[in-house]
Amino acid sequence: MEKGGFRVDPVTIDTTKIKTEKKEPETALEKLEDTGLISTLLAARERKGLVLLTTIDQVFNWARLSSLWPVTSGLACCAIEMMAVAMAHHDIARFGMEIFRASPRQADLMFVAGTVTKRMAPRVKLLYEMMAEPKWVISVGSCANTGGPYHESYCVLKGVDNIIPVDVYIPGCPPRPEAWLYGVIQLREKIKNEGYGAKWGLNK
Amino acid sequence: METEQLLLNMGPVHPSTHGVLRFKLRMDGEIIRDCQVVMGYLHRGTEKLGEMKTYLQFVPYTDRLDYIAAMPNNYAYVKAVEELAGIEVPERAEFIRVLCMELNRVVNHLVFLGSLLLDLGASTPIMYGFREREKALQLFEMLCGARMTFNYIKPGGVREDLPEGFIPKLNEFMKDMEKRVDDYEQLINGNEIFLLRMKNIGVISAEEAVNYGMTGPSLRGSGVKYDIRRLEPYSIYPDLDFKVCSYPEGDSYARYMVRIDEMRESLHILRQVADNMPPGKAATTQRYGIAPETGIPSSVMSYFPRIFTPPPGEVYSRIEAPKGELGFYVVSDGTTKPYRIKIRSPSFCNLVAIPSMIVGLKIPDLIAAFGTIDVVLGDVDR
Amino acid sequence: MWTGDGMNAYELIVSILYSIDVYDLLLDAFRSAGMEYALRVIIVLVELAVLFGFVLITVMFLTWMERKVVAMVQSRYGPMVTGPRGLLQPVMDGIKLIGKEDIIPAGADRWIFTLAPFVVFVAALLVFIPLPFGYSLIISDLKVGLLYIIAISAVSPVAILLAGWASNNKYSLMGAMRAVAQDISYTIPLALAAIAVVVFTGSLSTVDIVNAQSGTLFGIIPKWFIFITPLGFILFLIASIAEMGRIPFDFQESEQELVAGFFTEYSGMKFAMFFLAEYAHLFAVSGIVVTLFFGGWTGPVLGNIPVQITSLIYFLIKTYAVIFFAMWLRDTVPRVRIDQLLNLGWKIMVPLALLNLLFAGFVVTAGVI
Amino acid sequence: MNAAEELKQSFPESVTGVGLQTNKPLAVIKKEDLLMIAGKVKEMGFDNLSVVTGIDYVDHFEVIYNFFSYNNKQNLALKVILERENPAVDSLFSLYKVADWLERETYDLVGIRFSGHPNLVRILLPDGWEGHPLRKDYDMNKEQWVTIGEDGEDIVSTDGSGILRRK
Repeated sequence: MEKGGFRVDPVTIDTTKIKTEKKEPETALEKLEDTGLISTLLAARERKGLVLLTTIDQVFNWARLSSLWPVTSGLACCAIEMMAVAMAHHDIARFGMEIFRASPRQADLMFVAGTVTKRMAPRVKLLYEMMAEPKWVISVGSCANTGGPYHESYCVLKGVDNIIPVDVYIPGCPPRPEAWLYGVIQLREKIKNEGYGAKWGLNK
Repeated sequence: METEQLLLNMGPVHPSTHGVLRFKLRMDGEIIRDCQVVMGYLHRGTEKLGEMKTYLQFVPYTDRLDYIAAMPNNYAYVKAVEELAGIEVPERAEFIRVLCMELNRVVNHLVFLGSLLLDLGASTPIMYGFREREKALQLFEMLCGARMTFNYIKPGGVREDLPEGFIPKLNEFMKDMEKRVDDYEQLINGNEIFLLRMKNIGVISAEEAVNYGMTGPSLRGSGVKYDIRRLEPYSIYPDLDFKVCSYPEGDSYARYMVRIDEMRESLHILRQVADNMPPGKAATTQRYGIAPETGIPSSVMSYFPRIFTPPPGEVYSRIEAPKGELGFYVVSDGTTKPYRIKIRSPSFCNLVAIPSMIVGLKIPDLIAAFGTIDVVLGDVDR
Repeated sequence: MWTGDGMNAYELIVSILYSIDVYDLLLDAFRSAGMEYALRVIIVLVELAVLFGFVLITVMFLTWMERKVVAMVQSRYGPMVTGPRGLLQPVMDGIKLIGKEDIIPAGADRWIFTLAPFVVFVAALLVFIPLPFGYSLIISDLKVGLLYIIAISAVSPVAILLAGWASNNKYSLMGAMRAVAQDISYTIPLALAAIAVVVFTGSLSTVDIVNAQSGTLFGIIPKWFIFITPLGFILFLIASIAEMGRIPFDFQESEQELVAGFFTEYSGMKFAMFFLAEYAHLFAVSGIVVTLFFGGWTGPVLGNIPVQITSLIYFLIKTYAVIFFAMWLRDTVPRVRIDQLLNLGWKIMVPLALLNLLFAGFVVTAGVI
Repeated sequence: MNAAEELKQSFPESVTGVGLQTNKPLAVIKKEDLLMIAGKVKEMGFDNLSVVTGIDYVDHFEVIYNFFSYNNKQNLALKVILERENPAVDSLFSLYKVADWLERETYDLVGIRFSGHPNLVRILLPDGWEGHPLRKDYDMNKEQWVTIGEDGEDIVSTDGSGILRRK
């Protein structure tokens, strides 16, 4: 099968094998396993740290990922989409994120939404430094990621990661609200695997 | 009693400066004694980039000037280029362009309405405004696949013809929207607190407003019946029936009311355009300029060369964007790239008047007056 | 309908212990150890722990409720992902705030900066002491209960001023100044409107005020003070919303003007304290509105359910109705300007409150009620 | 007769040329007489100054003014030709207040000085930025970095170590 220069191998898929059987838990042990508690504890043990500390980690991580309060700092076009994400149609409040704090001290998350110009860059950095730990940064849109369409400009920073660390990049110009939500979900996944223990080198 | 004046920096990161504007305020307690506007935190060098791109490549950059209402930006630039190169545009394309622009005017005023009320402390109207905006954006998505930065209007026409089922959806939107505008008026205009905050705040007289170079709804709020769509008609506006809304008071409330009325007028225009949409091509089929042999296969823009060279010359062309007079000054030297592009943005010129409007008032008044000027920072800093 | 003296919560606990034959045993045990006072202390501590737990849970619920009510008004869902219908959201917010870095900005006055949130929080808690949650569900029936409430409410602006001044931030300072100006101009109409009620009851005790509202007026409508002095109620409601610092009167934090007002510089747990205090205050003030004007915990007797429980339920229903009104108001109206608010307070509300007082005096001397 | 020709009749010596800016009347005038002619233009009813901009033609500069009259619905463009070295022209601030920012912007990006302007400082770029970007000889490869100094003012330097993460 030659098509457009690529050779596509015919693959036969046995559909009968795909079906996996989900057994109803019967015994008490199976029921316990079904809740996922055991696997969680085992995973915690595998991290070779204190079980207690990792459990606290998990509680804190859960709390943190559930209440990410963004700081109100729109820079350019993407900020309008940030508003759209917060509005009724896409409703970021479902993730508990509708509390946009105007003061960076009380925020956990910064959306770098828009073009970071050379003149704005030290302000963005200052804003990031003013936020209280733990804090995360999502870089939104081509401009914040790499400079985007303004890459050749004389006064645009070529990527916000030149000045502050970034956790998640969302591409797009500007990204659709669905892409924002996907980015937020990626950040939540990322926070799940963080922790005090990990940070202090206790359960590495 | 001896008091000390407080120097307050509002911005560049502040909830109600609509982006990255900065006010340097000298405060006497709560009263503003002196106001200095500092901008440029979003200066992206668009004009310089215009000199480095071809005529067609610059169209997406215009989207990112006034990103709330990008269609008029597209059109203003394209109009300048068309005037420069003498390009004829089919009638259907002009209808589609006007349709897009008026729809975008509605969207712009919805965002204005929401963010103004949010600045005043009411958090709900913005939700309602964005609810309707989302419906309009779905229409734009049908047209060109983008929500905010369209890149839809191109020299010689529009990129794609109207998709199937667009007009019925538009009619549905308009039917819904006409009721909503009444709703907003009921919800907001009768509110005593809103009136207290808006009336007699940020007053500017007609002569001053003209002298400060204010244009668009902000100027019409001062009683000057000035609308480029009527004074210097372009596209199909001469054939359309609409009235120029203006209020004589010159305060924040008048500027707000002008926009509410304009939403109705835009819907009225939309209805006329949708009903009388002529058949035909949505883009010109003639070839313009001298297209150099580049070897680039033309796929989407088959009717129009990707690279073309308008004759040397200069042009200033203005349109009535939702925020005021948007003009492009384009100089061609006969090559494939513009020699110079100057953007006369409405937000920039409207903002000049702000310090004179708010000296002697308080911070909440600054926010109310600034909100009614309806500024987008991408447009101010370019 | 109940009249006459109820017990306070201490006596209620004692009587419950007594009715299950435990109190005598305990008393004997402590007496033989020579520590009779220790039992009293333990009971008081239990009482306070219950109150604190109640306030904490209420506050958490209120934050959730606020977000849900906002969402409802704005035609969206609100928190949904964390817990069923987002019920765990406030718990998560709390845990997260505990784990946040606690920043003391450079140039801030360390001690005052740290002290202020505690003062605000404690003041918000103290208001609950003479608040009658139900029949005999009151920590202490102070003879000057109403005066005590008004006095304690006046403490929090002082703490706000401390917070604003110590932050070394211009926005904080302006927020604090606004809070003080606002409070001074609003405590007066608040107190005057409350005094009109006192004129009717002849007592500052909250229990007496509630008892005075039992019974009916003309045999149909309940004898609540809202029906007797509607003007007083409106004044008190406006003044108490100003006192709570909620939209349309939230100048102390007004986000669009002063970023976050007096707590701009606060982070982590200290910020959480302000947050808690704000909602505790919301509940307390709503409770006071109910006590003064909606007949407190009074309501029809239901069969043989203990009156303590029904009265608590009535009180909570009424209080949540007032809270819902405050939240609804917050989502509906814009913010007024600070000088307009002060004008309203001094030039309109104080004269009206005095007029209302005159009316109350007239009614009482004429013996209408 | 369009407005530019009218102007030519009144000031035959100051107006050196009359033409068209595609579809708008254009008058080329001597730079010394700008203020006088602008005064006349304002008297003629042109109450809106739309654009002030400068163009770098490598060997000389041109400054363009676009006027519009609300009452007569007329357009008029003025053009002033300046020499390449130290281009300077009179400010129109006394006539049109909008010229304040428009001229500041032209000064900032093109580098044309407006004498008589009350506050001729950079507006879009920070103070201390080297070069005027819309000139054709502006060096696009030169990186300039901004840091914050006292009181939130900008400090421009070519050394990015104060702000960049990776050196």
